[in-house]
Amino acid sequence: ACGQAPSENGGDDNADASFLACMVTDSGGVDDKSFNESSWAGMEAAAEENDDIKVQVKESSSETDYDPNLQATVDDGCNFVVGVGGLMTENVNTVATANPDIPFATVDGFSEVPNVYSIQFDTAQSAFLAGYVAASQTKTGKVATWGGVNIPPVTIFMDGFAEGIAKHNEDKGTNVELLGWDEAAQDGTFINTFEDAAAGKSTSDTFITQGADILFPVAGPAGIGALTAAAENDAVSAIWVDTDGFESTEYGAEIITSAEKGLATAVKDSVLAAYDAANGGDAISGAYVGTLANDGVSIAPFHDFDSAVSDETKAELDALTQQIIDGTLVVESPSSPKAQ
Amino acid sequence: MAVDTMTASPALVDETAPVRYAKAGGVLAALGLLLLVIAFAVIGGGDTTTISFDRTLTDVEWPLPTTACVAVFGAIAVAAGAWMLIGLPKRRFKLVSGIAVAAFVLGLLFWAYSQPGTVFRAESILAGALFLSLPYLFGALSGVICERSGVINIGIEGQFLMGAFTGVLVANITGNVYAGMAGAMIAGLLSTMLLALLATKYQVNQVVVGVILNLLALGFTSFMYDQLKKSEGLNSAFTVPTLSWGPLADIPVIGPVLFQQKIFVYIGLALVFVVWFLLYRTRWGLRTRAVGEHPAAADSMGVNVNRLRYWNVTLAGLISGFGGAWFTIANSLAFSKNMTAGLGFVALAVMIVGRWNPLGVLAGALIFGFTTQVARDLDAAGGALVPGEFLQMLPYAVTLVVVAGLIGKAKAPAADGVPYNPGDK
Amino acid sequence: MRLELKGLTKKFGSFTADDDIDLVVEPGQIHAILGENGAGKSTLMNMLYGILTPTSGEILIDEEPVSFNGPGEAIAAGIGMVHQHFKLVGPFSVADNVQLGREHATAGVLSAKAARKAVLDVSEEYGLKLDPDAICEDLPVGVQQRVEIVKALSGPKTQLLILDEPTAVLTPAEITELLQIMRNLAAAGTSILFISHKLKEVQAVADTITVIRRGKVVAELEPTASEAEMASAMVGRAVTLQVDKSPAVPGEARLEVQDLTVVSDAGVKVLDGLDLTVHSGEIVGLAGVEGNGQTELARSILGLIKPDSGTIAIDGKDVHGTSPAARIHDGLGYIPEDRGRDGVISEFSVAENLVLNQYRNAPFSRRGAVNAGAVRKQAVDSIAEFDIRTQSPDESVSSLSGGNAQKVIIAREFSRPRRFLVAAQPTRGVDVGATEFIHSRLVAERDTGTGVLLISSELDEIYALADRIAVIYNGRIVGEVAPDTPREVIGRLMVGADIAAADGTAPAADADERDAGESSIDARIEDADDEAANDEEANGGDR
Amino acid sequence: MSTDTQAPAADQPDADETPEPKPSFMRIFGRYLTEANSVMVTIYSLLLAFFIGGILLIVSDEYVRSTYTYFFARPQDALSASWYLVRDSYIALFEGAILNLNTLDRFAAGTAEFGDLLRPLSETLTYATPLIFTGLAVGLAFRAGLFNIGAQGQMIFGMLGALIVGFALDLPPVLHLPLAVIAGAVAGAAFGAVPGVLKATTGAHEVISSIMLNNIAALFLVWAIGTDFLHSETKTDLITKPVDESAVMPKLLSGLGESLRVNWALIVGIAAAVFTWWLLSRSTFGFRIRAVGFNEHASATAGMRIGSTYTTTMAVAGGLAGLAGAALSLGVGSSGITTNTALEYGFDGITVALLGRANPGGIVAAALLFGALKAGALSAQPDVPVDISTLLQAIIVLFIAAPALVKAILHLRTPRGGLVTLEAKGW
Ligand SMILES: Nc1ncnc2c1ncn2[C@@H]1O[C@H](COP(=O)(O)OP(=O)(O)OP(=O)(O)O)[C@@H](O)[C@H]1O
Ligand SMILES: Nc1ncnc2c1ncn2[C@@H]1O[C@H](COP(=O)(O)OP(=O)(O)OP(=O)(O)O)[C@@H](O)[C@H]1O
Ligand SMILES: [Mg+2]
Ligand SMILES: [Mg+2]
Repeated sequence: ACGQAPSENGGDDNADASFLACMVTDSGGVDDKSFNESSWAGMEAAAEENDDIKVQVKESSSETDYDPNLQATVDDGCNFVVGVGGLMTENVNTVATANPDIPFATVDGFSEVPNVYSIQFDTAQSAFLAGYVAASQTKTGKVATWGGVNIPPVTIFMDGFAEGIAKHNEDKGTNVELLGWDEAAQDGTFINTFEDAAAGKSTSDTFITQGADILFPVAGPAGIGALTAAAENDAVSAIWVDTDGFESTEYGAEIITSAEKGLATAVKDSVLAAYDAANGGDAISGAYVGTLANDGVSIAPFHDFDSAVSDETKAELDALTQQIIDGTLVVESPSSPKAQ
Repeated sequence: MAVDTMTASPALVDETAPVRYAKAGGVLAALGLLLLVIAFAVIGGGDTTTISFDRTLTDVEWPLPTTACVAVFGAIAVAAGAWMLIGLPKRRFKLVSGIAVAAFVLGLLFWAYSQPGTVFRAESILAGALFLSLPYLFGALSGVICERSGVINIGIEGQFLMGAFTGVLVANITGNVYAGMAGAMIAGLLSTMLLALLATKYQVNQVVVGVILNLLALGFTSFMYDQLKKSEGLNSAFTVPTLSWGPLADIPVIGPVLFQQKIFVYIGLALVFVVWFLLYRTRWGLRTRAVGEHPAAADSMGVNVNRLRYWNVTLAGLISGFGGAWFTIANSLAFSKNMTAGLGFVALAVMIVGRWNPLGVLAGALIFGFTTQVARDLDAAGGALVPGEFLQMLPYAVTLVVVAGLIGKAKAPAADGVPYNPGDK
Repeated sequence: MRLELKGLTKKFGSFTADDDIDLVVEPGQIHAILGENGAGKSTLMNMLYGILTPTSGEILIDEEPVSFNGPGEAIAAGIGMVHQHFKLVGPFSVADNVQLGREHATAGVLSAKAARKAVLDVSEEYGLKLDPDAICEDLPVGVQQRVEIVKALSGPKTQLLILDEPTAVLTPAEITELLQIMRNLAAAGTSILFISHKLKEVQAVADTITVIRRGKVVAELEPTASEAEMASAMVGRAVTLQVDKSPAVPGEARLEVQDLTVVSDAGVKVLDGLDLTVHSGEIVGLAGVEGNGQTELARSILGLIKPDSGTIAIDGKDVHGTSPAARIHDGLGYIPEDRGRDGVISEFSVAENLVLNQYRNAPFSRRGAVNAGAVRKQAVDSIAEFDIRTQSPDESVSSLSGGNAQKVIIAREFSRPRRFLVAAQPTRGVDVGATEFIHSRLVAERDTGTGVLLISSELDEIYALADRIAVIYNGRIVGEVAPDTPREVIGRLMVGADIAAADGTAPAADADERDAGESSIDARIEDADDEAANDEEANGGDR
Repeated sequence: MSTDTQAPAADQPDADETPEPKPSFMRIFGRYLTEANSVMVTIYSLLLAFFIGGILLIVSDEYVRSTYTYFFARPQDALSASWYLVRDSYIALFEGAILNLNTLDRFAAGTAEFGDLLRPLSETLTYATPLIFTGLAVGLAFRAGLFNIGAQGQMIFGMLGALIVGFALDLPPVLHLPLAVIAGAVAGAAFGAVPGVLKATTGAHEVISSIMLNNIAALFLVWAIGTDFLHSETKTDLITKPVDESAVMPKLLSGLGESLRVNWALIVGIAAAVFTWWLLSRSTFGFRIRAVGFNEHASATAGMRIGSTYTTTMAVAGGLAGLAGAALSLGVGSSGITTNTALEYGFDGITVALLGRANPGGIVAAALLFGALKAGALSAQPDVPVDISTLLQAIIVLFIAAPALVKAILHLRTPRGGLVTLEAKGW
């Protein structure tokens, strides 16, 4: 099975590797087209880069699987364990406290346990830029977002997106309307599943009939439904999240850009750092927050839409990026990482 | 009365004599009163409900006074309920209850769409509703054929999964989306064949087999999904074009709903009538219904009960398998694990709501498609009166009300689920 | 067609239902088969009709050995069968039921017209009137039986007709009619195998009689044999066919029904202002064509149906609003007409069935638990007292023969104190031995002071037991008469004549009554012919 | 002629018994092994399922598959690769479910504690616990002729009920935990009673209403977790508040190691199974349930109230499923529940009930088997695909449900009493 690819890919390729890096997924599985999948990509990239590292993954179906899975990684003799999802942080803390010699990492969560490395992202920043692009590209003056489930890793994107649109309206005097998310009320359209792409499609169709011509689904695999809806409507396009959708989906032609979260890179770096630590380097510790400043979050290239996005807009985006990096512009979401 | 003597007791039932329907009448009258209360106590006097034909007459919008409209619908429902309480001719019951339910639903709709920023885009909503009703339609039609033959097919969910999966796989391998649809049908057929075999030859309890086949299909497709991901291009999305019937598509309402849809819609609608005709007008249908009602009677007239059941169930798989293709091909989606999300079970409910009759199934599927579509539309429109989760409950709640309030005890084919063992042969 | 069976044997597992049966049916002969419940009669017929495969032995048709692989082949060979248990598809029309398996269709598409015509043709030919469009499950059982017969006579020319207890549910008039049809068919050369528990019919119509006991042929009798001879051949001992009973000593009213009205779901008044009183110590026979409200009356008395108006008092107490359980507890006994559906839970053991309506009472229940010891003791006692033939109290009722299952119900109702008893069709489909037993128990019951309402569609049974006869028609009691009232009068009442008109024929009826007393079946059949004429009106009448 | 009171069947010579006068023990035993009786069918079903699972494992493994491309050149490669793969996979499942051989070695060497040895078993029991309850919930209803497809929704409400009492009340442990458990049962019972009431009053079919109620419950859960009342105060994710320490199910083996998660819910589950057994086979209520399940007409005629039987049975079934929810929210999910906590335990309960033949004892055994498969599969990943466990479950039940199939495949003999098939009513 692919989820268990390490036995073939990572595992078999680097069969004699001395360093075993393990990952425990959140519910949704390793192929969730979202943080599990990105994290796993980072793990594999690390194994790719360093032949002495092999990687493996254990999937959880619910939070009740975290403990046995984490325990199993310890039993399997993993040298570094990555727990994906903020919900798992406490469980990671418990296992890490019991096994102070093993380094751990928690993705999308914050931990104060010394041997747990926190990996978080301020995706509101990249979503802000995506929202600004959307506002500049819409022909109908309406763009729409919808989410899988109303949880912070999802709504932080929607908040940033909404603020980006508001910024565009403010700076350029446009009146672009955002459907599907009310930032003040922190409420909007959620299909209450990350799996049901058909529901995502019909929700997207509904937004299209309401006049939206750019869709911003924040729903993992269910978001594919928005891409297919865009594919079926010539005038409609989409913005993807987490990864560069042009690369990771088959709908590159519909995707203006993506609000990327550099999970894979961060995880890869953490694995490599852990490897170094095990081989005499500095122990990895503390917390990492991905921002525009450290390239932890970004917006993807425009690919097919490169000519559609005006140079003016591109310049404005660069300027905004700079402002965010130097702190003159603050993109705030209630869901932003509250680390440190 | 007529002297044609032996007609005997059917003459007892006078179709025109008024009959009192206390329960249904009470429910409908109460619902109507509720609407009236809402109209005058909840809805603001100046509120309007805007209706638009958003695809054909794009410039026109009709703002209608909400209070007045809801009140009228309420009054209709109350009147219908009252008529039932007084007594109405038996053969009018279906029509009147249908009108009353429709009035109630319309009343709620008018209320819901009176919120600021919401417009009832009639054409998009109806067209979407028809499309969304398809999985229920295919699943329930397959169920109808099986259960009319006396075999409970609780494994529709599994057949959906197999169809959805195989449809994409075959389309990818052959590069032809129609081959994919055929593949989905074959996959459905193969999985119902297992049900047919176990239910007839091995006399296994059919509910049990169905539950197991669902589990098997889930396990198998999930497992294979992981296998497929190892190779590129075996699970890519395929699309079928939307067929636009030229000028017919520009007719208001009917055009976008009926003449601008994917081939799945036309196959679905055609199947309803084909299955109805086959069941009620052909030799096969007569025997099928006999086998589902009273297999021993059919057997005693020389009908090979288990063979007929076997083939009917097997062939019904073609329909549920095709319904599986809806999830992937009709939605232009690749396969993903457990993507049918329990709709196969809802299709079973639709089959029962439709009383094992293809026409009833069409009505039931449309109710589901419509409420799902409206719930999504309202949720997407924002500012909904209730949280999105409650809107998403709407189809299920409506089914509960319809089943409990109006349909009551639906009568399954008498031998449904009973293995037939002809003596000891 | 000449049918010959040679050494036909059928085993179910280790149980031999039919054992080395030899039998010959000559062309045009009416050959009656007699036997107790479970003797193997139906099994034998099912082998002939291709439903069951013989374990060994041969079936020869016109000297040619045949073996049928399914009823289809039997039908093709010219065999028609009317099954003991109806094989009608309830929601189908008469025409559809008749054409099933040999449809009138072109290219698979049915022709409703041809099907309808085919039914009308057959009904015309044999005088079996039927409305081809009527829905079978709505028809009275008698008419359903007629559909079965038309089915058996339709299709390829029927040369051998098997009738497995076709008369169990028919009214006297319908029986007469059927016997006449059988004679006509036989005269035209059709061979007939006829199974019945009603010895008079057999005497009246059979050319020869074969008696089967426990799967073996035990006697070949001439139709001139007396009923007593037949009965003792069947059960293997002497049987008294007469019920001994002393005159009734009625006491206070145990059941008072006043102005009872029940409207069916379809909106029809199935009971229409019915009045009826039954006193302690008497058996009131409720005569009537089935479907005239008997079922609803019985169910209303038990409390399964809530009457739309009127009152029911049991033992002087208005039972309005009380549950069946309470009525049963207060001493209402109830023998339901449909044994398999309402009487027993066939998957339950004999012991459990024997306490089905008292399992909550002491001593069978203790603090919410069933007292298995007490249940078993009760079962052992009842099995002995009521001669229930079962291997053990733990055997499931599904493995008992019909007669024994009925005894379980009787035992259940008779083994607890009761004040009033409703007995609906208590001996339907039960063999003579068991019938004798049940009848004597009913009389004994009366003699202890219980009031008994006997609902029966068999006039013989009513005459044998009732102290008073009430006739029900169209949901109303149309006459209450003494037990010596002539059959003809009751027959007329049963089809809706008012009591005065029925009495008007009394002088003529007196003569018939004398005939009936001498058990002259032919005389009976004659006068039943009159009823048949009325009966037709009844069925067509607007009820 | 004499009167013979014996049953007709009694004096039939028994054809099967005559030939062998004194069979030896080995003969009887051998005969037993080759007969399709329910014990052997269960054993053979497991073996067949593992055999088919083995084939799937082989097919799914790239390396082993590649050895088959040159099968005719060097078959030993393919065969040994297949053998090792299948063997290792099943050993991995066994180690995850019952006993880890590595840990055993470490224990022998003194580097592991006794508690570590028990961990796989503890996991098996942990996963089996909710299945015992949901299996009972489905099985009990089966006996009344009701198909309770709604255990999932009932469990969700039980989960919420127990959770709310678990965090909102301030009570000493002796009161708090039992009260929270009862709240779970009551919430599940109330929700479970709905289809019963609808069936009793309107005739609405319980299968439809419970499917609808499952969906409604799932959506309700999403909404409820998000409300201020339930939502965690410390976490932003969609998770509820944790239950108070005083309402947490104590671990059963905490003395032997913290990681042994199996808790008192298991004891409650076994007690529930015993109670259900008593209810069904000994109580007057069970008498009524079974009577109505077999024949509601005869039951009504005997004075039993059908509607109230349906309602009560569904309520009790819902209560059992509610206990599954309580077991989760007070046990492994005591730190807060999410939309995933309930997993598919309610639906799996259907399979468990079928496999357990709707008998409490059988249900406990089936729940243990499924718990073992789950725990084993979880721990054996990534070497064994997780979906193998689902497939194995399905295949096992398939064969157990179809003894005739097992009999045909393995050419077994028909046992004396005939084949024992699973019972479950249809519509
Ligand atoms: N399929 C079967 N399996 C096992 N036993 C059977 C089967 N069918 C009939 N029997 C048994 O065979 C015996 C003969 O049954 P059969 O129906 O032929 O009796 P019958 O003479 O027609 O009785 P009745 O007068 O009650 O109709 C009975 O003991 C019955 O229980
Ligand atoms: N064994 C009995 N003896 C006397 N009366 C009884 C008996 N069983 C039931 N009843 C009467 O029947 C009615 C129904 O009561 P019962 O105790 O059977 O309710 P129930 O069906 O057990 O109700 P529930 O299922 O709600 O507990 C009551 O009026 C009761 O008095
Ligand atoms: Mg597009
Ligand atoms: Mg018989």
